Amino acid sequence: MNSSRNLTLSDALCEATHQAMKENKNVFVIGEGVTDPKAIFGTTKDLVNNFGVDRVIEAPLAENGLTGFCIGSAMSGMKPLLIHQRVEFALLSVEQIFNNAAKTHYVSAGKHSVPLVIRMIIGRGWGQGPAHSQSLEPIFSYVPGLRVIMPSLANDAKDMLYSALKEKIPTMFIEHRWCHYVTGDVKKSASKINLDGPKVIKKGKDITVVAFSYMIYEALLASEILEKFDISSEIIDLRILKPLNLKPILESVSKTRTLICCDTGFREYGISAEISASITENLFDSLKKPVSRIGLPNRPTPSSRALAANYYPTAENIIMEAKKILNFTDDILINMINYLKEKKPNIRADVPNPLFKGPF
Amino acid sequence: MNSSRNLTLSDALCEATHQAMKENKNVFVIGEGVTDPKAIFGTTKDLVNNFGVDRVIEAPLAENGLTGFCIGSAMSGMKPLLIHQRVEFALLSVEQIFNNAAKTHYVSAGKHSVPLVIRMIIGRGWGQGPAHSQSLEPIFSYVPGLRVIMPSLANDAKDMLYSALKEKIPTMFIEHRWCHYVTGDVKKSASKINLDGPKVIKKGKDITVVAFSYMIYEALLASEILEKFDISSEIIDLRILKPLNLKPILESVSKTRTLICCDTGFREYGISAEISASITENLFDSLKKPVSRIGLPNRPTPSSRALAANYYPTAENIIMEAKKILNFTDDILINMINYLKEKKPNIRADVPNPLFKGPF
Amino acid sequence: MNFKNNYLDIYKNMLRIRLVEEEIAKRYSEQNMRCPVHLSIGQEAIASGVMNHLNKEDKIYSTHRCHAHYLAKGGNLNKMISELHGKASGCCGGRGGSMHLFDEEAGIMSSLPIVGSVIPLAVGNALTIKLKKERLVSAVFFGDGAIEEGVYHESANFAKIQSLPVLFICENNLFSVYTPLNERQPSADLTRHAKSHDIKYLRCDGNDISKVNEFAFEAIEYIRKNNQPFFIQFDTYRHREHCGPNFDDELDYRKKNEVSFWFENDPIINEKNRLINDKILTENENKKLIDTYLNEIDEAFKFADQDSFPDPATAESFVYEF
Amino acid sequence: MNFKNNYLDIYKNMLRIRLVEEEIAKRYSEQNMRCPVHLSIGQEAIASGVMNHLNKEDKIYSTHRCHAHYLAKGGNLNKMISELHGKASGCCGGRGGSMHLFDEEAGIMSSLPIVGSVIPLAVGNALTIKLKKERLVSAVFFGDGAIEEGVYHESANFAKIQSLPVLFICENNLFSVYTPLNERQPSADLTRHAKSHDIKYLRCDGNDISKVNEFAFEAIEYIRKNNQPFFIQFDTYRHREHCGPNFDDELDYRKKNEVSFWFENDPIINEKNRLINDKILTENENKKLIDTYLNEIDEAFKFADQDSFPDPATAESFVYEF
Ligand SMILES: Cc1ncc(C[n+]2csc(CCOP(=O)(O)OP(=O)(O)O)c2C)c(N)n1
Ligand SMILES: Cc1ncc(C[n+]2csc(CCOP(=O)(O)OP(=O)(O)O)c2C)c(N)n1
Ligand SMILES: [Mg+2]
Ligand SMILES: [Mg+2]
Repeated sequence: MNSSRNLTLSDALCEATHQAMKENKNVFVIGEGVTDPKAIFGTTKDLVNNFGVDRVIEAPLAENGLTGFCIGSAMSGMKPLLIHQRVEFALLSVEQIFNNAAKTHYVSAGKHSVPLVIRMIIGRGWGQGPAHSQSLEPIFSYVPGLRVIMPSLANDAKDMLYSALKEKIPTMFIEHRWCHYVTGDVKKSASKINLDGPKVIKKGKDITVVAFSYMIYEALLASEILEKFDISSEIIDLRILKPLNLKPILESVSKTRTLICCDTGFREYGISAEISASITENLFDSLKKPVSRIGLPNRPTPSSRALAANYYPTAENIIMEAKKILNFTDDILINMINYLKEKKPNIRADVPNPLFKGPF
Repeated sequence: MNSSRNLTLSDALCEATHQAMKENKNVFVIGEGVTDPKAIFGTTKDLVNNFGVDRVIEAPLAENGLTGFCIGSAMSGMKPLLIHQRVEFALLSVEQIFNNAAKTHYVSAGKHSVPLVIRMIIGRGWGQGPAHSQSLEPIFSYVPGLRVIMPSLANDAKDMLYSALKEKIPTMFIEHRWCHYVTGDVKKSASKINLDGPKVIKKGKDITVVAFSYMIYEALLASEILEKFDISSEIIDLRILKPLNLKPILESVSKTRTLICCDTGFREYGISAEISASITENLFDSLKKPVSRIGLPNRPTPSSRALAANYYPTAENIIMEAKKILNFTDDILINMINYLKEKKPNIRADVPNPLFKGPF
Repeated sequence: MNFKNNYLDIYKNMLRIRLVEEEIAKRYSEQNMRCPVHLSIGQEAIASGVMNHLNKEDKIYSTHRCHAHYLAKGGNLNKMISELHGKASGCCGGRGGSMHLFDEEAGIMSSLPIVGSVIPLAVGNALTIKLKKERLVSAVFFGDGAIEEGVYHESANFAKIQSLPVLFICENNLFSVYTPLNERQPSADLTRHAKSHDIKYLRCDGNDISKVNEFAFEAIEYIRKNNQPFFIQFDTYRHREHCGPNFDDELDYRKKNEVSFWFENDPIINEKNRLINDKILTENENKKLIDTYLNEIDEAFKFADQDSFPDPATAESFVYEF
Repeated sequence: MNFKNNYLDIYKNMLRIRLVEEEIAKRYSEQNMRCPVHLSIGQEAIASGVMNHLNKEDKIYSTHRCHAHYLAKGGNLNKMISELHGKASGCCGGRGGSMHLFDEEAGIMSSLPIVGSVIPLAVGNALTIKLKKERLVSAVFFGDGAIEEGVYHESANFAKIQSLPVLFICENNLFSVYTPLNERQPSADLTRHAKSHDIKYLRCDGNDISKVNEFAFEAIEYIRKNNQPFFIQFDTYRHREHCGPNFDDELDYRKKNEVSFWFENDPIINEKNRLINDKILTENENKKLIDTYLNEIDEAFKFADQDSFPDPATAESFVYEF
């Protein structure tokens, strides 16, 4: 009996947490706002009612300390889930994450574990502005010893959070705020899955698109448009940025001989740089064109929607890159863009695209 | 009258600081140990005697706070030079650096400046171990608004520090401890130079090698060996990792049609990933072989010299990559490695190579 | 400096701030101010009382809840309302939104959304003041939550050992978002974190404008004379939700009697009544004041409406200052 | 628990630590211990006195200056000396070096080189103790410098509001590297940072082993009974350079009379004299003790010498725990 329902990704995360806490009394949740009425965008709803204040700990404002408390408690037998409403707040705790969470298992030659999951949310839209909107995954992905997960699909998000809470690896679980709204078929029970890397979420043969987190939705939209014009794209959800498993990407690119990578963060020194460099090293002779990268331009996020408009890449950018690679005609491009505009009428850059509500 | 002497890079930095402080009374120096007998590996020697405790401020242990004090004081008219003896200590201040140092000029639409220079030292050798040895430049290079400088040559280090102190851009000045020992001809006077990017430091035609900081010395050594076997390499000192200026690299690779990039830090998600991806995007059709990347393997730095031995890439790795690209014979490779071993006899992995004392 | 008991001016200042923020609240649902807003309604006495003793040249630093400080210190109203609208004439040219207000001409240096992050900046400005011998005061406003961040302590210690002219103003509104102070700290007496750093301190009801005015005077006088830091705790209360224009007491996170106690202790209503009682103000004059301010505010909103959006082509400027 | 006045045991413990570290100092120049060492020579009474009241199951956390804590708590000597040599049997298999000592069997959880970084870990362990109802104590040792880091305050506040059984032990040796406390903080009374967090505290001469023993007992008893944090400041002095095997008073960063005051107040010599005076120990027994320990230490160095280096092929293991 594993029926599924249409749920938002945020509800799916909430369910995963309830189930993990029910099954393992060593799991506890801690963070600023975890017990409050807004319950971290609904993702910690009812936890405190079900599990009490000992296991659902409302925290003072002390992100660096909190991270250290969680590491110490993870090393001594608990399984903390620490939550930051914005990834920026975790910037205060980078020393703890880099030195103590990431390295303790290695430095102790395997004698200590740090089974800690840190959920961090990338804010976006509604004028969040420069300090509440950053995609900081490359910072964490640089550090061996950390696992970096960025979910896009609701059921997958549930399984990944649940599985991360079963394992012993210090995990940065980075959620894009706009993915919270997305819905999908979510199984009632939670499954322990292998957190082993990227997944092909849509089969195709002409072009490979690697994306993750929110950019999956832009990629799916682009793919739909391309399909209308007989271009078949294979979409890979990167899911796990560290440790990085290139195998599924290599397989796909071996077939399509083309690749577009999409970042939620900055293009320069971003995640796609590593993927582009690695894939090119391995498949230099098969690649028809250089790998395309899509990401944010080299500047902070402005608050004003007027300035945010051309800031975030969308399906349109993916289509433009596809044109560069596949060399279809300008006419086709224009038709594609027109078709896209029909599907996605004048949407403001600062609110989630209602098209992307799913279910996916 | 601009005579020069043979100085260590650390003495060159010290001179730059004296000169900058003499010329501009708004420059002050702050950090843990800046007035102590060891004087930050000699780089702050005599500053406090010359300029007094008001301008050479011995700091309490409070890296996050210190960074904020410097930002506030930079915004209000001073030019602070903040020094961390290890780059890891700066991890406590990443929130201040990312949000306040990097973004204030942008967010204030140019009304505020943060003319702050932060010197950070990468420890290496003598069992520094996992938390005193990290190359964290990709973390900082990801952030638009920051300038990231990594010097390798003594006179250039002097000019770059001096020039950074003249400009208004928040600058991460990251020094490799082993570069401190290197000597070079250093001009007596300091020059304000353009901090505009990479520099060809050795001309060549068969292969381009991009490196920075300590890896420049491994690259120069490799280049010398290659030269013995009639392979001419062009060496580019990256110098300024952010903002990234690819032009000199593009020019060189257009000519050599080959590229090896060397990181002092991790290979995965490292600086070379961006260079590889960017150069390939631009010169895909000219490249004879995929860009090679050299960097640390995906694991923390162990303390034991037995484990550190195969950890740090050297000239040998550069030569091996050159072979992959240029396809010279196994025999030549063996001769090269033998020649290298002669030049660089059994040196311990945990102390600086005396070969690299210079002058360069 | 002499003590300034210009209570009518202070009252006007408070009243104006209240009216600005009520107007923001009223219009917020029109969705033209597309950024989070943290209103200071209920907490105005602190901003107005402290600024009464700061000169234009003195510097202030603030947080996400910065409207009152900005206005009380003399920040330009049009630039503020434009900024909330993401328009080109906003103080940040639309780049910052409501949590990044500043107006250098008025000595408002910076407001920052990361809790605690602005505190060391104010200390750094005080260091500039010391090094440049400027004889100014650098004042920083922050909440009861911010004092939990380690950086507060690093800032207090440095200010003390370097003898810096910085005023720490902790506005204790008893909450960090929905979480009450007593779940986060062992005591509501936050001056213990001044004492421990050997910093002089005072504490009072932050809704009692005459106390605020007196204590602020004492603190600022002390700083100017001694070039030493000072810490004041003002107890107060916000009327509306943490972030947004509405009341949210239907969520029941604040005790009913606590809410009613503080709402009845409204600094502006109390002061108005006192001024009328003392014949310093008449109801009629008060009405006129309100009209004047509403007019000014209306003009500011019109200004913002008519102001253009920043040209997207300018989005690339000012990443670096070459 | 009853108060343990087993001073001969404590003396032995201190003596052994001293001899281990003197041996390290003696052999350091041979360059086989290729990692930085921060010796505790002069500060041994604190480690020995505190551990006297901690059980094997109780947990401790330490810093870069961790040798004394490790040994006093019962850490394996061979594993420590091997670790300093970067050898395979070292407690970290050679990966950590002298600043990463731990021995889980002896309840030594972690030592960390980043100042202040270990403090919240100990608090986290105390949280585990609370949640698992283990009735243990988590103790953390740190210096007078570490208390300047914001994270100390975040840790103290959380320990208090969560009622956690954690013992904060601040070893004030008056210096952070070469910088004296009075250049870094307004007062040498560091208990002010316990008081401000409403944490019980004591302070005493950390070189007076009977005081240390009594105060540690009182603190640990209190924690076990009340499940509340406790803070002790022990004033002490290191004899040698901050990092390395040598004396460095020729650098003149410490006042001559301060140095001689503290050197004359050597916890081990004082205690030896007292024990001999009180007829609990004879010179002859003391010699025998020294011989026994030197033998053990010599064995440990032999062990480390003969121990193999870790196989470079193993360098890849344990990055992740799949
Ligand atoms: C470092 C950090 N943590 C968390 C937040 C989210 N946050 C924004 S305002 C706020 C409440 C701060 O409370 P307080 O300092 O008392 O100010 P108040 O809102 O009550 O004026 C929180 C937790 C943040 N912005 N920065
Ligand atoms: C965050 C950080 N800043 C600076 C250092 C460099 N450092 C290592 S030990 C030390 C002195 C610490 O002083 P204290 O805490 O009093 O310990 P002590 O060495 O006196 O035992 C410093 C500054 C560090 N390791 N970590
Ligand atoms: Mg508050
Ligand atoms: Mg000390």
